[in-house]
Amino acid sequence: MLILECPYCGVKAEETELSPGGEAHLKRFGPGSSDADFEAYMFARKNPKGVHFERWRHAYGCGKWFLAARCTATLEVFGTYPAQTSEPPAEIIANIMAKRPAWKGFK
Amino acid sequence: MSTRLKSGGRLIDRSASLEFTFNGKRLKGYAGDTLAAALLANDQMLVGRSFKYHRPRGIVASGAEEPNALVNLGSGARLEPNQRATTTEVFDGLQATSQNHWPSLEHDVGVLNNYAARFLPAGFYYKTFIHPRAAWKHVFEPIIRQSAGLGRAPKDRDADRYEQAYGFADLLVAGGGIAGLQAALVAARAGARVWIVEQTAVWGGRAPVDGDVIDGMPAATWVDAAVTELASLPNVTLRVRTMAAGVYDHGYVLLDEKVADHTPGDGRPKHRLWRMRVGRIINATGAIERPLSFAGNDIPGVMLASAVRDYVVNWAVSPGDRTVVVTNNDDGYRTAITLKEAGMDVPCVIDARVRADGALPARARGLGIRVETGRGIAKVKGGKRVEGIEMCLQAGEGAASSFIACDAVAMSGGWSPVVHLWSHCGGKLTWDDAHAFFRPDATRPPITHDGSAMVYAAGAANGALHEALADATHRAKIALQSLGMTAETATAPAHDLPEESPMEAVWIMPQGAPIALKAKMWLDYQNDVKVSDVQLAAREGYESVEHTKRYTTLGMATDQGKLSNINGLAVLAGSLNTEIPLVGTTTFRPPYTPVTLGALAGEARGEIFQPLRKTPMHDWHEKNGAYFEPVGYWRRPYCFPRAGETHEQAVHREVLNTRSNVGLLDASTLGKIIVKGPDAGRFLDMLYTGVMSTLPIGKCRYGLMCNEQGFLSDDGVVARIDEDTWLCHTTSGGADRIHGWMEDWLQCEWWDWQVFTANVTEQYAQVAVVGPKARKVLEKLGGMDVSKEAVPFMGWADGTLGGFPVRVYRISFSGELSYEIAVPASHGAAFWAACVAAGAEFGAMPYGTEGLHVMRAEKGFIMIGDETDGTVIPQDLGLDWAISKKKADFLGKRGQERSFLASADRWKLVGFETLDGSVIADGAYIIDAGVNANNQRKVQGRVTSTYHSPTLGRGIAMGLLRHGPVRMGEVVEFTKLDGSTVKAKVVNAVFYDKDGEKQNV
Amino acid sequence: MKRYSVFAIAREALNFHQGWERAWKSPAPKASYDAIIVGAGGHGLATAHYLGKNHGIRNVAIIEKGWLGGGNTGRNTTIIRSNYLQDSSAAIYEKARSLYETLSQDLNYNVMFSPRGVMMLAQTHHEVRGYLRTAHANSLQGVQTEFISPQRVKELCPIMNIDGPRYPVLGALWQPRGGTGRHDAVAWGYARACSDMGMDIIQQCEVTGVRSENGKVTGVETTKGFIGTKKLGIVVAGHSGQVADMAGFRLPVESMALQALVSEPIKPCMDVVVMANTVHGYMSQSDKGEMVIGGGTDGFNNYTQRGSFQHVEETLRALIETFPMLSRLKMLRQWGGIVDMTGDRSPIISKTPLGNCFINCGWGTGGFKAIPGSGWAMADLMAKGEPGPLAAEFDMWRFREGRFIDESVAAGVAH
Amino acid sequence: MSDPVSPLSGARYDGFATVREIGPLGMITLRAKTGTPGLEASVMAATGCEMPAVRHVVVNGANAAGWMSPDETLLVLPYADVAGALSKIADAMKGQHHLAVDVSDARAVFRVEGAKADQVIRKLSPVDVDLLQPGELRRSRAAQVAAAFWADEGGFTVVCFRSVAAYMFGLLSTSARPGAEL
Ligand SMILES: Cc1cc2nc3c(=O)[nH]c(=O)nc-3n(C[C@H](O)[C@H](O)[C@H](O)COP(=O)(O)OP(=O)(O)OC[C@H]3O[C@@H](n4cnc5c(N)ncnc54)[C@H](O)[C@@H]3O)c2cc1C
Ligand SMILES: NC(=O)c1ccc[n+]([C@@H]2O[C@H](COP(=O)([O-])OP(=O)(O)OC[C@H]3O[C@@H](n4cnc5c(N)ncnc54)[C@H](O)[C@@H]3O)[C@@H](O)[C@H]2O)c1
Ligand SMILES: Cc1cc2nc3c(=O)[nH]c(=O)nc-3n(C[C@H](O)[C@H](O)[C@H](O)COP(=O)(O)O)c2cc1C
Ligand SMILES: [Zn+2]
Repeated sequence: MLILECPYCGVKAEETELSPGGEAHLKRFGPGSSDADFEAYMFARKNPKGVHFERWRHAYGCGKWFLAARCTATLEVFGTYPAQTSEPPAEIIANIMAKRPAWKGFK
Repeated sequence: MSTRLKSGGRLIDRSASLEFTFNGKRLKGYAGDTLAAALLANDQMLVGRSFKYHRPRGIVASGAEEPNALVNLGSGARLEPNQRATTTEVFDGLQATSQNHWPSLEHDVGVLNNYAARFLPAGFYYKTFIHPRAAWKHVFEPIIRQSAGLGRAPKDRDADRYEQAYGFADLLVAGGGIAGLQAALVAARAGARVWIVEQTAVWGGRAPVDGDVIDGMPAATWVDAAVTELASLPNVTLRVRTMAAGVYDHGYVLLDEKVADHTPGDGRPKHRLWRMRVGRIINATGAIERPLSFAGNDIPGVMLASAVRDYVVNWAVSPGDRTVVVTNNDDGYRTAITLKEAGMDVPCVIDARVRADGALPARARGLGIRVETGRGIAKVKGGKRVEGIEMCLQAGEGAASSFIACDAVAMSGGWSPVVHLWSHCGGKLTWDDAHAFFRPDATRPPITHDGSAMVYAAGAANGALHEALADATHRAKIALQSLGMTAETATAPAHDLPEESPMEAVWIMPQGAPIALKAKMWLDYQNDVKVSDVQLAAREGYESVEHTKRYTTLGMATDQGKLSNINGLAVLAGSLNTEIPLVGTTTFRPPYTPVTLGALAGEARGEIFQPLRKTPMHDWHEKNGAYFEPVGYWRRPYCFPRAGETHEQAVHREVLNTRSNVGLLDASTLGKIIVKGPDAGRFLDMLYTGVMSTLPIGKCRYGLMCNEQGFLSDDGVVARIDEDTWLCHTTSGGADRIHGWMEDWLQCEWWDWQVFTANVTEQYAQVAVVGPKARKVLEKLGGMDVSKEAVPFMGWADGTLGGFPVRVYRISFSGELSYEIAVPASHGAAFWAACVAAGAEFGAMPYGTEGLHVMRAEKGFIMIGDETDGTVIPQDLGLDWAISKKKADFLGKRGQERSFLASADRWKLVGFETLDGSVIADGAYIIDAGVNANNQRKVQGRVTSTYHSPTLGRGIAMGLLRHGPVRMGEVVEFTKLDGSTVKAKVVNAVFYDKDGEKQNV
Repeated sequence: MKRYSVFAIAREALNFHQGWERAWKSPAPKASYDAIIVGAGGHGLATAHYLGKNHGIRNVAIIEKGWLGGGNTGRNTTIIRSNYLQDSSAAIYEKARSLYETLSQDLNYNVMFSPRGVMMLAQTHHEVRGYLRTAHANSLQGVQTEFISPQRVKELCPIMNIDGPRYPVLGALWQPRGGTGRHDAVAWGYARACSDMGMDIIQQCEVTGVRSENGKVTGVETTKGFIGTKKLGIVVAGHSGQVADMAGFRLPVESMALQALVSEPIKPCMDVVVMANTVHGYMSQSDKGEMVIGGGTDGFNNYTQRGSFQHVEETLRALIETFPMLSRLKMLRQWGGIVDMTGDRSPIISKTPLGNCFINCGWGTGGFKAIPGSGWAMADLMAKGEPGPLAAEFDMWRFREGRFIDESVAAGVAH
Repeated sequence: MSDPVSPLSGARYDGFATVREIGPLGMITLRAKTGTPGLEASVMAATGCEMPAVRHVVVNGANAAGWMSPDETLLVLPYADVAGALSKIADAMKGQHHLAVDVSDARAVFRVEGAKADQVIRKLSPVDVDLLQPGELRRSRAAQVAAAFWADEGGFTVVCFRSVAAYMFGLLSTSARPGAEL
């Protein structure tokens, strides 16, 4: 039963107040993109056992989507941040690096 | 014979005597008794039958670890099977019956299994009943099933209620023994918000029973003082009868509070499930004594030594007149001493160790108790109760050296810390050789959301059997520190305990017992798993502890192996010639002890089982006999049957009346989403397959939405309200989903676009006034011009009708002249009533969703969920006209370009008319010639909507057919469930008013 | 191999069962094999079994990081049915179901296949139409199903409250030859048969890397060293993403927790398997007497084999509404498994970008029932290098083409 | 025209706490990014309240302004005043990207009152009521539906969607049943 802090309203929201939305920082491929790119965008999800960036919506709260960095093997949360960004913020990357030295980084 | 002692009993109130029944027999107990104590006080030694062999079973333990004493508690709507007698408080009128026997507890035919036990070793069924094939289902399985199971299956609806509540704390202390109390004191004094919970009705745990002295006072006095202090602090919550059931991730803990188990029917909730969210958990759940494995250790009268002590001290019940104590440690002597001091006979303490020279053995000897060291029990004599034991050399093979008559055996095989809560979220254990137990490994705790330790074990649960208070103090301090609080000055009270010399692990008694004896040594009493079974599993290659568990069912009974697991592991390790820590434990899973399912579901039953969404007109529908259907959480009238009408007849009447007069539909559930902003038009052009940005103000346009894969996901009419505002109608089921979908794109993809949305679905009640006389009804209501000119087809206008502020949309889902009228929901019921009244003279009748479906099918309109199923694209439905060819992009466009979606061979929408006029069956497929590679009949299409059209007086249908539209006039065959087929002609899907004249008048 | 039978038991009983031999051997790995299967779950073991039995390939190792059968095969609610909607699904699940009918005899190990019947409740009109559609499809697919009335539902399952009030039962899709099986025994029976064919089951051995040259796998790195192979089959369910990553390709799979629970055992009261999708819960009573209960998946990636409590709560709410008698039973144990969910919730049995490497995954919440059929099809694919008809549609490129095999369309879920 | 009716016409339950449906109340959803010119003036003009801080509600007699999200404010005012307020907002925010809509009829509002009113909330919402600050507006769920609430003298004001009013009333009154005090 996760708790994630909503970066908009500061509530330490519990899982039942949130709805999960899958992998974060997906790049949308629309008309004109290659079959492979479109397939990757739609289906080939990162599914790491370890650090993962994902989308959550504070559905029963402020209704906003935010992003979280979380370890899928321990459920440790490294941080949350607003959805309006295409890359994880530097301080979250640094936090992860400190806690998971073997982590290969966000790519 | 087990009896109530004349005096003593710290937990019972002799002035409050209670009556209860066991198997119909009326028995007496005292307030404060557990059912087990009261049964023993009445010499009810035999309490049940084991699972597999139906062996006689007596009470072994005094708490949650009890494997045997399970009863059917109560009856009828209050029947509770498998209720543990050791944790059930006796109340006046309690009814209990024993389980798993026929015809009676004393005489059970199932005991035949016992005589055949040799033929029923672990896993026997995997090896048998293989032939003949049909016999398994028809003969063997029914027999196995019939003899399986324990308690009676309840039949009635539960008479009790349950509830849940949320709790929050910095620190939750699970376990109200001295360790838990001390930890709570340390934390509470430091100002932390503390919860402490105890599963039993009393604080203090073992210490008051064992005569510990704390700070110079009897433990019970210290406990009282601690509880008084805690209760006085505003930052502390204390709860008894509250079990910490499970620890889940991120500090989520379930507590099961037994509010009214002991006062059934008093109107309070039976249980309350607390859902705690806490910073840290102190696992102060104590330790559980282990049985010893000797032949006949399951005969009623063989009990845990600590339990015997509990019964004497707490409830003044002596399980036997002559009790032999058998032990591998000093603690067991406490029982001998307690019994002796209570005036009972202890013929002998049998100590497996070669030497017993600690303080406790000395005291026992001083009381004149005979102590035999280096000895063990070869076997227990007796059937339904103990008659005596045969003592032998522990180091030998069990050649009996002497017989000792007794009626009870108290066994102590050492202790196992209760590490469940530590382990639920992955806390690791370490093997402690000195005490021969697993204890929490503080270096590998379960972690919480920020990666820090979530659980701290304290006291006996942490393996600190002798320095529980010091350990608890220490653990509480570091737990507080990790929360950023401090309790540096806290010190542990002085805790005086007699010195104890080391225990010696004894896993089998005697050490060299031959197989015949091992086959009588029980590990898991309830599931009938014996030492020989574990050894068999090992021999057959089920070497992993998890395999052994599953092959033998060791530890899978209702006690989850609280007594048996460690002994089983040790036996397995022995069989594999390896070390216990290398064998490891099985996984600890919630709940700690079983939790009533009703409590887990909480208050959600009956009326509030789920939210039921109601439109403002819901009550009117109910009063007017609506037959409802669920649409999401909404309930919508399916039809309004009149007396004597079937649902089908009602639907037909409603359709005909709407087509010839006027019908009223409650359309309030339709989703309504306002989209506004400078970029709103551009946004809607991305969302819909068509173009919405060009929609003129005052007009409506039908639109389709696809998901990114290209599949059709929702449809509805969009109205342009003003320069930068649109109102999007969605399907009833789609409102929240589509609103979420819009926000998703706005927040996560196009966050620089200036668009705001608002879901105003519930702001408006919406009434569809439909049929050739619809305009007359509105004119009757009066207040605005509803002429063709003022409100043309696919237009909308604001105004008033009958004095209500309304917005009127000229849209039609039936093909008739139709107005959908939105009014503020607070006026919805009144407006509906006004429509009904105004419509009366024009023959207005309400119609339901089924009539709506029939009419739209007559018109060939698609319905999301009927024509679509998540695999259908708009092009399949001939809706190409609603897809913009010009737009560079919209959600779903790229997906639709994929080869399978763009294929020319897709099934496409057409209409069907059976040659015989009958209605094609719901779900029917259109067969094709031949079979496929998997020998399945080939198909070329299927029906999507099929109805009897009351308007046309025949069956009509829509469906998908390969290359459909170019096959007009062809005859195809639809399946029927009786195996035959029905022929139908491919026709245009619009069956009624093909030119759309009626709606546009 | 010593055959199992009543007579063998009787013989052994006289000797206190001292004479039984190991069900499977625990050998050290050889330097290389003709084929390696990663993952000794039901699917991996069945693949190995049919490689040997149907294709004569016996120099095979099955490599398992934990204990065989300890993945989802050892933690599922054991529902077996084949009343699927789409042709390709119905074909493989029905193949599996029919193999289950004789599996005990084929393996000489009683897997306790219990065709007691599975009913999927229709509690909305929409569900009625969905299940009728499935019934029509099944009639053409050779799958024996029937749409039954509420009264018949009640007869088959008297403890059910068919009258609602919230979701009255409107009918059910009934598969009389669906049922349950003893999950562990399926893994154990296959393992014993594989071992008997001379295959090596190597437990406590984790694959940590896949070595390849020129687009072909040469072997796997493991915690017990490098092991060479001519062919590789990856059959690791929840860990498919992991192992595919080692092999250098990405799968359309996400790993999530699915939970189940059992009640305390009670006397038999329910002889069928019931699935209720509107309220999302399913239940059967095991031969030991526990009610075996499952519900929905968590919505986020998770490898912990633990789930979130809310799903247990939701499932129980729903089931108590349908089976009021459950209210006074107790939850004995709850657990989770890591299921591999694909984009269309249907499995993948496929070639991969590496010529001699094959993948079998994506069974998600419903692959126990498929074990024999999946192993059969996967063995076919591995032996021949090309899929047979059972696997043909389940390739991993279908997502690129949009060629979904979507079962959710008939109001169904995939358990 | 008839008078507006609240979904439960003022239903009431007296348990260990009192549960009352109130309303109809006027409510406006005002969406605009923080800092949008005219936003604070709009809120003031419509309700006489200051702009609420993050996760707070400013109460001014029968009026209130609540922070709902970074770009959404809930305005509470008498039902009859909504139209007027909307035009004031339109004036104050002219030329600014915003959305103001009447949602008065889309909501149900309850009062839970009495010394133990908090216990009713504690049973239904995963919210640490002890840590609720004065004037804090909490959006969360109550059992299975969305809800927002804040504490003020003598109890809590609970807001939910209109269609689930009966469910919410059922939840609140079941939770307030005598004998079920926490
Ligand atoms: C709670 C629950 C309920 C379910 N209910 C049903 C049901 O009722 N009916 C039904 O049909 N299905 C059900 N399922 C689904 C079913 O259990 C699975 O689809 C099926 O068991 C998958 O089998 P498998 O052999 O593919 O995977 P598994 O049994 O998981 O086997 C995969 C094996 O691979 C091993 N492995 C992983 N990584 C490595 C590595 N790197 N090296 C070596 N070995 C590795 C794992 O340890 C594991 O043993 C349920 C699943 C769950 C979790
Ligand atoms: N000398 C020995 O060999 C020996 C062995 C064992 C225990 N002890 C004695 O045991 C005492 C240890 O104190 P302690 O406090 O650590 O243990 P304890 O056993 O006295 O107390 C633990 C308490 O936790 C409760 N509990 C267990 N699981 C629970 C759950 N899930 N939820 C709620 N409550 C739960 C139990 O009912 C019990 O009251 C000392 O008095 C020590 O001397 C001695
Ligand atoms: C069909 C089925 C029935 C089960 N019955 C029981 C049972 O009677 N008692 C029990 O303790 N566990 C039972 N379990 C649960 C297992 O003990 C175990 O939790 C599960 O296999 C997952 O493994 P894990 O908990 O070790 O991770 C059952 C599991 C399944 C799949
Ligand atoms: Zn938020």
